[in-house]
Amino acid sequence: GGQKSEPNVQSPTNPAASVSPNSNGKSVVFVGFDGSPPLVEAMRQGKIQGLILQDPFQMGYKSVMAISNSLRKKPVEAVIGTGEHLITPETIDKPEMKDLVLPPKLEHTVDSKASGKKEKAFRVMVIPKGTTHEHWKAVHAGAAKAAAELGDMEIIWQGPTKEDDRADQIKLVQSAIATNVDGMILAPLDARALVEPVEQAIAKGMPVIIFDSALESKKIAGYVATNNYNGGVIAAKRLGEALGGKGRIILLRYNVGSASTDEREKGFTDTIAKEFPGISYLSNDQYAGATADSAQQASQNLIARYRGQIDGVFCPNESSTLGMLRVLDSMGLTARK
Amino acid sequence: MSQPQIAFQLVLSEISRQFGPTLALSGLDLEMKGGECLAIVGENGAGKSTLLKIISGQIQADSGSMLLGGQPFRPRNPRHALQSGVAIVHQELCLAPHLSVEANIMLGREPTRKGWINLKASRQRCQAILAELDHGTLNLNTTVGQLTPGIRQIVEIARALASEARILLLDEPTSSLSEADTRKLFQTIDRLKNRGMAIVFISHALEEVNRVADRIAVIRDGQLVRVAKKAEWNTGSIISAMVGRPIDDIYPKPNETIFPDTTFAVEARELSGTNLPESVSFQLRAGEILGVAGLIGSGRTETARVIMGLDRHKTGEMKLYNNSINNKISIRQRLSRGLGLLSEDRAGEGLALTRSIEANIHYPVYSKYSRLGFISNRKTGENTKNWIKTLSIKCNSPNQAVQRLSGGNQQKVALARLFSQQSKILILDEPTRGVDVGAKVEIYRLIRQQASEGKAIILISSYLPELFGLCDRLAVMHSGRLSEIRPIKQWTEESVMHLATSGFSEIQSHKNIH
Amino acid sequence: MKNSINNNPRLTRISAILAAGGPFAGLLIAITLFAWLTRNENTFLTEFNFRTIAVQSVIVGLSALGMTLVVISGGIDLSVGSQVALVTVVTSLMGRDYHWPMACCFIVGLLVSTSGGMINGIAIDRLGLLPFIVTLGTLQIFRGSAKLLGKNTAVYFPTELKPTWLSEIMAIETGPRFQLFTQGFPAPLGKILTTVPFAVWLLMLVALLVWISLRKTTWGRYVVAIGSNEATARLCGIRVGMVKISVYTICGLLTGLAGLMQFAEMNGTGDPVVASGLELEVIAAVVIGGASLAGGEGSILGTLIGALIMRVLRSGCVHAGIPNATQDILIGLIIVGAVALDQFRMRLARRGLSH
Amino acid sequence: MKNSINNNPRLTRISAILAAGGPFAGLLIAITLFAWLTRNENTFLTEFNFRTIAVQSVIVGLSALGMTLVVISGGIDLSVGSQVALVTVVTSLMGRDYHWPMACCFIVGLLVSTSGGMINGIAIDRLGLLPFIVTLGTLQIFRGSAKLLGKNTAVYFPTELKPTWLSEIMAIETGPRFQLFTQGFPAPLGKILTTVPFAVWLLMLVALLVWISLRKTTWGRYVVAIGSNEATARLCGIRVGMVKISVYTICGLLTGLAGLMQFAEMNGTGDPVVASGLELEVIAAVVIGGASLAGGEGSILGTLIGALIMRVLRSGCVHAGIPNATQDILIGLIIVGAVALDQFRMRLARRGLSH
Ligand SMILES: Nc1ncnc2c1ncn2[C@@H]1O[C@H](COP(=O)(O)OP(=O)(O)OP(=O)(O)O)[C@@H](O)[C@H]1O
Ligand SMILES: Nc1ncnc2c1ncn2[C@@H]1O[C@H](COP(=O)(O)OP(=O)(O)OP(=O)(O)O)[C@@H](O)[C@H]1O
Ligand SMILES: [Mg+2]
Ligand SMILES: [Mg+2]
Repeated sequence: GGQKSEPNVQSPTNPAASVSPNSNGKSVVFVGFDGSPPLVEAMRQGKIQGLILQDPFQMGYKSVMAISNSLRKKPVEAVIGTGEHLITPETIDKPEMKDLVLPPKLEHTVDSKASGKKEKAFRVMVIPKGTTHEHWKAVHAGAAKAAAELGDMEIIWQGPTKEDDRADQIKLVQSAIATNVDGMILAPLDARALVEPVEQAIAKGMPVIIFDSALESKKIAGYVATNNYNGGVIAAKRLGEALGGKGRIILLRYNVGSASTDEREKGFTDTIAKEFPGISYLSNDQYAGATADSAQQASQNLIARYRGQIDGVFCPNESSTLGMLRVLDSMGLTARK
Repeated sequence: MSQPQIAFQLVLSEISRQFGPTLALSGLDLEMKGGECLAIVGENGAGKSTLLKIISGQIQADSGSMLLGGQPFRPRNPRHALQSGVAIVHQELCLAPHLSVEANIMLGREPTRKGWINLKASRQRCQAILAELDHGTLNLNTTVGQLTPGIRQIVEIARALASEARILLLDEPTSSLSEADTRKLFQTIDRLKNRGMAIVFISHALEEVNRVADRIAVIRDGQLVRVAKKAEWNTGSIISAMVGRPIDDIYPKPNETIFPDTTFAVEARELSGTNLPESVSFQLRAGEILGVAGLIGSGRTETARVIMGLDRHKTGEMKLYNNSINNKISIRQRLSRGLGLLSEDRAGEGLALTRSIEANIHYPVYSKYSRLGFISNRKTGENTKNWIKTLSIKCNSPNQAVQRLSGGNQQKVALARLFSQQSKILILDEPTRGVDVGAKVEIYRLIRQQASEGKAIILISSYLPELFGLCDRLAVMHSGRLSEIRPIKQWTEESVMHLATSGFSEIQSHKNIH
Repeated sequence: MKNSINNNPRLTRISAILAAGGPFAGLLIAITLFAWLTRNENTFLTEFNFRTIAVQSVIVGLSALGMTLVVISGGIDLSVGSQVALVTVVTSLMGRDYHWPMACCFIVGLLVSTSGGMINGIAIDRLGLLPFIVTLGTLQIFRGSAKLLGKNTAVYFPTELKPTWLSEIMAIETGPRFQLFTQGFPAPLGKILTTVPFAVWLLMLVALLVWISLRKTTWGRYVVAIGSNEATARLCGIRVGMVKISVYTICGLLTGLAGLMQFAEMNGTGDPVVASGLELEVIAAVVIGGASLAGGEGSILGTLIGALIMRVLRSGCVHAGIPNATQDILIGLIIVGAVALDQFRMRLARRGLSH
Repeated sequence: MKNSINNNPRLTRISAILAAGGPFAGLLIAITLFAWLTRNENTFLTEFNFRTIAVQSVIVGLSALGMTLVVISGGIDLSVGSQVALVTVVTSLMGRDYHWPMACCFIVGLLVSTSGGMINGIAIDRLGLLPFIVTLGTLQIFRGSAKLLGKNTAVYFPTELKPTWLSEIMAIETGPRFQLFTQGFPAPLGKILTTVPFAVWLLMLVALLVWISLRKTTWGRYVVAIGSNEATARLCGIRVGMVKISVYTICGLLTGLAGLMQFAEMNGTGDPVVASGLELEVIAAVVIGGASLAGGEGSILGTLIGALIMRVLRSGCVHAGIPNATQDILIGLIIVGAVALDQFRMRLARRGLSH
């Protein structure tokens, strides 16, 4: 059990389970992706059987280190992995997982102003895919830590105004080029759509480090990321083993056209198909949408539809996992210790 | 008069049209020919506008047929009718407020050169038409939204003339025109007649009908009562054909009761608006009807709006029963101090057209028919029924939307609201515009009754006979200035017109007071 | 002169039935369609599923009630989605940063959205701007404020401060608290009270209040009058500015309630990006329900049905296994179809009454 | 009788200056503000940055030109964002699945959006529905179709089929192809031609065409007349239905062009979720530019400036390091502020001229 964070008080006594005529008391094996405080807490209570954690802090840290090397004309590895880790209710409180489970976060949206006088040797702009997911806050913290260690580097943190909008991110990169920073660290929303502005930046002499998901360009200085496909594979293995190799499951996809989660979903479905022939899908074509709220609505409909038949659920990112968790929880379908 | 070539005829037979339960037209037969002006008269709701709408393709008849120049004629839409040579001046103003005068007049028939608008030709054409209506100086680039109803009416007539139709339908074109403009319009009608055009003219002013028509058709309840040459009618016979009974006294007797003139109901001293009026002063006692004559654009409506608080006043002083009124006093407060206005712009301002008769009558007085904000439907229903009866409003039910009433009946609803407000001071801006003779008599009676109950009334009208028939005192407005107020007996129609057009009193030069 | 009042009773009766039945017909068609599509599974036509659908329409429904008033008054409010987000964030913040009890946080949340609505109203009235533009601006402003306050991320209400009733507010199955209350009633009534989720009762209660104030009070008449012809309303001494401000304020209040429901649904999370695009869904509900964006017309019952129809569609599509893309297309078709049907019905009902 | 309109020449002149200068003033204020905020670095007031901003406003600008026509005609088109997405997907699909050359794919893309616009127009005209509702429906329908066609994911145009000019379309620095063309002109003209990016030239050309058809042809007058008073237009024999359909069709065509620009900007990617919410940005540009959503009023130049203002803000915020949340708030304030300023100016200009 969790030692310092109080378990969610109302849940163990959640009346829904006892009142509901429909629920057959069978709880659902739930595997999700990413960690945010509510997810971690839910896992401590045993409501989630597996979470695949990335290491966003490392991602930020290594990206800044990579661009620093690149700016100093030092060699940079082409692909820098940051690892993907499975945590389960059993392993969650192991000390080696502590930094993964609750990575340090930075809440400021902007570190230094492009308008201010440049005081350090290098100024670098970091452009995430969005600004509201917890994931990016940890990336930010990692990047800030690296910058502090380097001493001669300042970072500007600037996310697109619309979550998950390729066109908006392209415009942002273009504006970044116009601000004449020394380098750029980018989590591209699309592997191809962003090639053009990135190569334009490189042509203007700004090295670019790509992180989080890939960009199809040979000119970039380096790529720092989780192996998303492998993340899906790990999730599938965890779910398959927890179900004992058979059962009916739901895959709630994230959002239309998102490359990193597509990879995770693919890793997941490939592994299920190859290694767990006894597992079949109740649904694998519904999308959660960009926010936890839309995920919640989608989950509600799915659960209402397949109530009583569901053995397992997988969600490929933070917001979809959170939305699904809320629904499973409110319907008394989560396992608990 | 040179004999025009009567090349065609429009023959209507057995035309019927129903609106829900209302039979607006039932089996109407009528014919009109080139070179002739046919006047159609009838009570409000008799079906006159409906008839013109059918001919101009805005609505379709339920049954019956039309022959145009011998060919069957069934216009599907206004475009079709226009192409067949039928143009109409609508009863309610119908212009595009964002377009210029020129664009409005030529709308739908712009002269073009290879797809481009030929602005020069277009302007010349407008100029010519407006000159014919004696408004050649009107700025063609002004957007129509800035014009007053009177000028808009001119623009609308000009538009109908520009279409060079064979049949021109005029639905109460004179209701917002000044005397002078009306005269000009009649001269134009005569000219067009001589060119072989067929003209249909609707008006509730029988003198106008007498002046301009060759034949007069009277319709009642959607049926033709009688159509005959002008010579075969006289005013009495027209009225009794319209109303179904003879009417003797159009105007009620003046007040017997004399109210003590200790305080003035309204007192204005050198009142000026942002543009019009300019330095208007007058005093009005309870129980008195003050008439205001003037040409369009003379600022009568502006004066009324300033008093009501719809427009701001710039300088001058105003008092209602010795309480002075300034711009800070809202319309609502003015209403509660006993002021009430009947707007001249019925559709734009006077009525909430999509709402019921009941709602329109009660908007200012709902608080009187409610407890703790909750409305008593029983009381408002009764009150509505009373007003429908008193003013003979022709309708299906008190809940009928006002937009489904005929023009004159809409006016009666607006009046009903004003009367039910029980204001002490009534400003009536063109109260009988579009109202039939029978109803006019009723309205005159009501106005006079209000006066004898001690109300002070300002009556703005462009129809001189009613000013002379109803008012105790009269003033004339010219270019935003109000002339001296004199008892009605000291005015003649000529002296009023002279003052209205020139701004100088005839009396000063000729000294021939009656 | 004959005052031929309703001399054709049959036509009137048909029109009345049609008028009431319009949006209902759409709802029934949708339900029948999906019941047929899911005839092999019996998960769609279940009490539980209907409770789910009903609870899901509460957020849109509450905000749509406010929007109905706004639309009847001839306006529009595009800022409701942002207001919902702002309310969730503020409510959550009060708990996280100031440790206020939840009930107080709720009040603060409501105050924020009510003032937001009032700001809309005042800007529209004082600046004399079109509601579309003012609320397009405040849409951005409220959203930005939510992001600013939430520092761009979700704000979690502290678990230790969460009362037990929080999860009962949007629960699909009635919670013990509300059962305690409903047990007080005699058997059949108590049973009904228990079957229908709390949030749905709340929605119905609010709808009733809005209906009464719209149809039975002078204020309601004024709202309709302003939507029908503002100049007339002014001439009749109606305080147009005040009434308008009150309408937008009430819309803010009801949207604030929707925001609290959203907060409860998210189990006490303040999310600055939640409910983006909600405004279009809300307007769609109002319009499907028979309101005219030109003002002067609208129906409370219709709006509720409009909100339901859209949730039935979404839920039905999932039950019938229809993918998201097709869902979007279906929703679009239904919006146009429902309003076209309504138009057609009205035309039929008043055939010959207009030109 | 004196026709005393505009009898004060000074007032008229002031009003004319203000009318032209209205949105311009807003633009200048925005530029000055950010120039001041970024005074320490000289990256904002650079030719390169202005080129960037100009290119970035092309997509919104093109669509906003179409929207201006729609708004002048008294309508609204909420489906433009979805249309842009649909165009990018269809264009990309034709290359990926049928290996068509890009120029042909472009034509198919334009055809799709043009028909989309036409469908809007026909539905509005034939069904007699409010544009808001019809396009709210097609917003969903087009978006759903884009997702369906793109199978819920991005569609990439095959690299081997990509012509070199694709990347030049939205390039901020003039590409060699366009330079080849501009070199043909004498020095000063050729220099200007080269400095201004291709996409911006395209936008200006389209704007000129739209302006001419709006102000110099009968069709343009009919569009204004319909927006000003539809009943009048009908009465004057204008084929209201045809004109409306043509307006929405043209809006579709121009939005299709915007879609192609979007496709080029994304380097040949068809994205079914791109440009969501674009409609509100486009409407904001039109309205900031001085159009009235009540119809009858609108300005082509104003719309272009409106589109620019919003990009200047976004870009300026990046340069000044202003966080997203504050950006949103600023944009909201600007929308309301610009329109309020315009209103105030108009009131000043026509002071005393009307009641
Ligand atoms: N659109 C409509 N819907 C319902 N009833 C209508 C409609 N238009 C007219 N009517 C009814 O048809 C009858 C005839 O109306 P019409 O407008 O033709 O009268 P009119 O003779 O022109 O009267 P007025 O002198 O007042 O203009 C009236 O009773 C009116 O209420
Ligand atoms: N020919 C014209 N062109 C444009 N505006 C005019 C013209 N004549 C007058 N006006 C404007 O009309 C306004 C005065 O009209 P107003 O409606 O007050 O006159 P009125 O005496 O009430 O006339 P009506 O008989 O129409 O009621 C003034 O603002 C004046 O500038
Ligand atoms: Mg009439
Ligand atoms: Mg007047």
